[in-house]
Amino acid sequence: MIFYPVVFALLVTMALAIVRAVKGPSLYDRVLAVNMFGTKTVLFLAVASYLMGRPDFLDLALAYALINSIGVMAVLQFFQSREFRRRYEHRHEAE
Amino acid sequence: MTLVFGVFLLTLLVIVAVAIVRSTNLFAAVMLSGIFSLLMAVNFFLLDAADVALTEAAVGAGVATVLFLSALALTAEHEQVRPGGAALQWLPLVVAFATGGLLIYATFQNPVIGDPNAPVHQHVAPWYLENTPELIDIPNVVTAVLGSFRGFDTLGEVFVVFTAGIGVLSILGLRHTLVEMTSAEIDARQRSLRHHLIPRVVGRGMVPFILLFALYVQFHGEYSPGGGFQAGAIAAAAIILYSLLEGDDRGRALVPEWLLQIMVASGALLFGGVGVVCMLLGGSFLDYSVLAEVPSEGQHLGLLLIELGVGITVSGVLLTVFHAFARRASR
Amino acid sequence: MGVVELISFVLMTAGGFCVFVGGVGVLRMPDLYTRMHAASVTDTAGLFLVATGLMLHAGWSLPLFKLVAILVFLLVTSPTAAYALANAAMLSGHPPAGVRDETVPSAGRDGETP
Amino acid sequence: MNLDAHLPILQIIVPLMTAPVVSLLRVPSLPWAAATVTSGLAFAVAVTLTGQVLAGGPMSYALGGWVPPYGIELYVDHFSALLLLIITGASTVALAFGKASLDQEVGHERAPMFYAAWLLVVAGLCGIVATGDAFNLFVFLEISSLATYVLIASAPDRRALMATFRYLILGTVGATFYLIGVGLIYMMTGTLNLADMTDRIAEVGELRPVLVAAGFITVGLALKAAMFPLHAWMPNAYTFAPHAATAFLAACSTKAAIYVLIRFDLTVFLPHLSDHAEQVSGFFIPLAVLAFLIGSAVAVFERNLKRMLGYSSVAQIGYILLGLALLSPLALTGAIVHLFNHALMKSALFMAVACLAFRAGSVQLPDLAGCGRAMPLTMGAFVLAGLSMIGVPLTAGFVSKWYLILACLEYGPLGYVLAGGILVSSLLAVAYVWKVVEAAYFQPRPEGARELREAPPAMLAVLWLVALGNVWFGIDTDLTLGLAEQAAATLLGDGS
Amino acid sequence: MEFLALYNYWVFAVLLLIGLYAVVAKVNLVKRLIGLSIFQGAVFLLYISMDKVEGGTAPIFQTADGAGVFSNPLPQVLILTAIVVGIATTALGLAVVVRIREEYGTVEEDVIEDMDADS
Repeated sequence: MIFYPVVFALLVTMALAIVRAVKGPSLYDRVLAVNMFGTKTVLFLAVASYLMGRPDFLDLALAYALINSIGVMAVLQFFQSREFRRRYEHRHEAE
Repeated sequence: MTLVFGVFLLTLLVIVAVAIVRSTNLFAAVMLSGIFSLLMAVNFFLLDAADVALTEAAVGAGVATVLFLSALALTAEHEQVRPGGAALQWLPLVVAFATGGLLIYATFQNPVIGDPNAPVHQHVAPWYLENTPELIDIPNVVTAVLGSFRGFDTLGEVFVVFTAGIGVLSILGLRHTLVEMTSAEIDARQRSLRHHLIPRVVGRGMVPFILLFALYVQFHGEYSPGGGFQAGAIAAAAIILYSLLEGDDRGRALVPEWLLQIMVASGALLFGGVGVVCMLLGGSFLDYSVLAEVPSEGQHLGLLLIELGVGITVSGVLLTVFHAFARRASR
Repeated sequence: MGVVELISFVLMTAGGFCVFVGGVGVLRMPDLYTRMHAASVTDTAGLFLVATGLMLHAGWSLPLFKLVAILVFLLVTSPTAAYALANAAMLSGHPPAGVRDETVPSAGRDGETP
Repeated sequence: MNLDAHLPILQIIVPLMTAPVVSLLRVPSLPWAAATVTSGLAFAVAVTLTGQVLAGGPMSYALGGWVPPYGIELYVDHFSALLLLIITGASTVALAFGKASLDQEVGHERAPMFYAAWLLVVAGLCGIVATGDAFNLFVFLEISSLATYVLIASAPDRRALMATFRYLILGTVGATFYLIGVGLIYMMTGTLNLADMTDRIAEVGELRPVLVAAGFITVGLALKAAMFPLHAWMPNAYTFAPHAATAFLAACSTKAAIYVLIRFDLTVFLPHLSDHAEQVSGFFIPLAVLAFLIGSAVAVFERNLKRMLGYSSVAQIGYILLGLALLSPLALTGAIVHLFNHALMKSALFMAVACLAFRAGSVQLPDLAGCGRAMPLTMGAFVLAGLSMIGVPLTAGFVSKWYLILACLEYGPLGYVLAGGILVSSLLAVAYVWKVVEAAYFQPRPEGARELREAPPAMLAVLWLVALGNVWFGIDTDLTLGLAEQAAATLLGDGS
Repeated sequence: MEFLALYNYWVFAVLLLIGLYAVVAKVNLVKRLIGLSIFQGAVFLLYISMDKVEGGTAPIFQTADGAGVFSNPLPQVLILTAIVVGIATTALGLAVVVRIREEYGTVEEDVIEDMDADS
């Protein structure tokens, strides 16, 4: 089967990404790991739909490819609003 | 061989779940939940549940992460660590282990996974597979069962979503605690990610494609994985992306709140209305066969309309919920 | 196995290798920015190779267009996400390893709150 | 179209479909009016449906025209008809009663959402009772639960939020346990239709997944029904919900879960699972006794009037469970009648409390001292309903307790102990009702307390209607006992 | 392979255990909701595991007459509904948590209990 090497590589990489997500240490490392895990999922779904003989299920991979970016943007927004909150709280403490 | 992949991914799932529970940083827990959801979806896919995997994609990767992050931004990012608090608590542990142990005890008499002779595959399910081509005449049996054979469940599902929508609106939407901020701060919050030029340009370019894909999922759901719920979630995700990039105010200008409220109510009403029309035409509730001369065409029409209703309500509710949280943040 | 299949196999295996290298890089590199570098460079290459391999396998059919779409979207969004993340990390005062910056408060360097 | 045949589905979709419309109404008072009218309409449907069931036996309705077990079936028999009467009736009286009280607590801004959620609770509970499909039941369970959370969270007190959260967590755990149980049964039988499940479970009744499933379904529903010792969420949820909503929820939200518990245990599990009868008795009898003793005892020491009544509900649920656990027609009849009577007395009691809170602005006993003279009609209704709860002859409460005690005495030596337990618990009920009476009539109004006036006539009229209902159904028991006896016979398999 | 044939169900039980522990033992309200979603996810796995038929494929016909071996569509339909119910519950729960934080200034349950006991 021509797909096995790539599938194995993807699965191992997913595991590695999980290790990074669990270890951290910073929040950004975790976000990086999640994002990377997301792209690996897209690839895995694409390959798996051929592996399982149903290439019409590439829709799923496409859906993930489109939606994956939203998570990162939400994280960015979260960091930003946290920054504002911190400044705001800081200003209050100063008063 | 897919079985081995499945076992590997399921093991990862357990590891991630343990990591989520152990982490005291809630942001990390939410990120890991995102991974949990992706793993779950891959497992669903390997177990032949393409529709469910698509739903998990739209919900888990798109909407749930955004909701949890908005809530975290409004609450706290860390669990408070108490002296001795990190230790396992015995009573909950015993309860949990008793429950899990009981289930594992039960599994040894479960039918083996994939066994075609298991009772699940004998009684009702084969009837759906045999009769869908003739009665409903669409390739996606999941959509047929979801929309027609068990359409009443789906009606209930739409109303669950509707309840959550009005619930969040009632709990968060109306009473506000005012936080004093300088106008610069309010301005900065409103601007959102507008000053991040690259993400903004790329993200804005993505929005129409995501919407287009949502339409495809909505109207192609009878032939491929998808349907109203997935489409609604994906469409909502597109608007959420736009709101994240351009600021919540512009997002709300794009789809104003009065429109959202009408969407929330009208989708549910459309679904129920189709059922009532079926009754008026002499069938029983949700019996789409009476909608056209040929029963299977009636089924097609009915499915199209109810899926539309589902899609409208779901996207309306998800956006309402998102705005309710986001507006809290910008006050 | 035909020639096209063979090429497809080689491309996908090479893609798998790239992806794997990226994974190892993310795990082994010393700090956030090098990890990010490892991830995004190999990701893009791996993605390109795997997708091309699949396209060859797919031949001239509808899935081909879906694969192209997947490839294009990921090629656009993945570096954007990496850029945005690096930008956010840098702006919030998360220093690269080995760079001494006295303006960054030391409390922010360790642990979960950069 | 023939409306009569469509009655089971109308029962659900009338409130369900009105809810989205109500959520859009922005004119003050209009949401309330629409909800009340709809609820009244649902009650009318329930009455007609009960008439049909009494005349023509159980009704079945195939949704989408698909024959069960392939499609979803609605199934209404005597037992479910009684429950439908309770649910729609309690909702209608609580709505008709509660306008002023709810305006005060919920406000006009939230009113459209609040009343839409109220209708969704009604529709969800009716769906639970009317459906004949195990998974469809879960969907309606979730509709009613989510809508109930919205109702409770609408109260002005911040503690309502914590009560909502606890209820949300425990309610979801309960519903998920139920879902696990249904999944395991589905795995072994391949069907979700309750009647079909009953037939097919016989073959696999010895297997572990089914036995474990029975356990999960029972625990999950017990959690939803606030059965002792899983009642932790309930007193606070009742205490902090808007007063009129409490009158509605206390009357019927736990009842639906008990209904499902009885239905599953008696019709699906009991005939086919080995040792199930012993398990039910051995498991439920001690819990039921503990429930009514501890529930009543805690109520005696409670100073918050609503929480006192909440603990009293824990005790009353104990009585109902005892009726289930004894597994005799007499006991089951008692339990089912008590479902109805308890709804009657609790909704009267909580409405009286709502009147007191409306004027006094508090439900703490010390704040209510001396209110008996200022609000004689309200307190009169409270005392009447309280007597019914104690079980004084000529009130509704007496009928069901009488049946339960008869069934206990029939049960054998242990039965005397159980009957004694019921009497002790009733004496405790005398104690806590007396505590309220004493505070209201024999204590002076504290210095500087708010001036009290009698509640508005609209509230009093409905309150007295229900309070007199307690007397009516204590004397004329044809309807309640008739339905209950039929239901008990069908459930225990003697009627068919 | 005999060992692996029930692996999905064991994972289901273990996930359920982990989720239930988080729901019952944690005092942080957001964490409890996360635990709740793991708990519900476990149930999804139970249902989806039982739909698999060896050698079958997803129940979407590739030919007009529906020939071929297909997995069971019914659990998938049920779980589609259950996922929706899950996200609805989570959204409502998060809304309540946000309001709790605004009223009490914290989302730790024991702290809130102390504050309620004082008032």
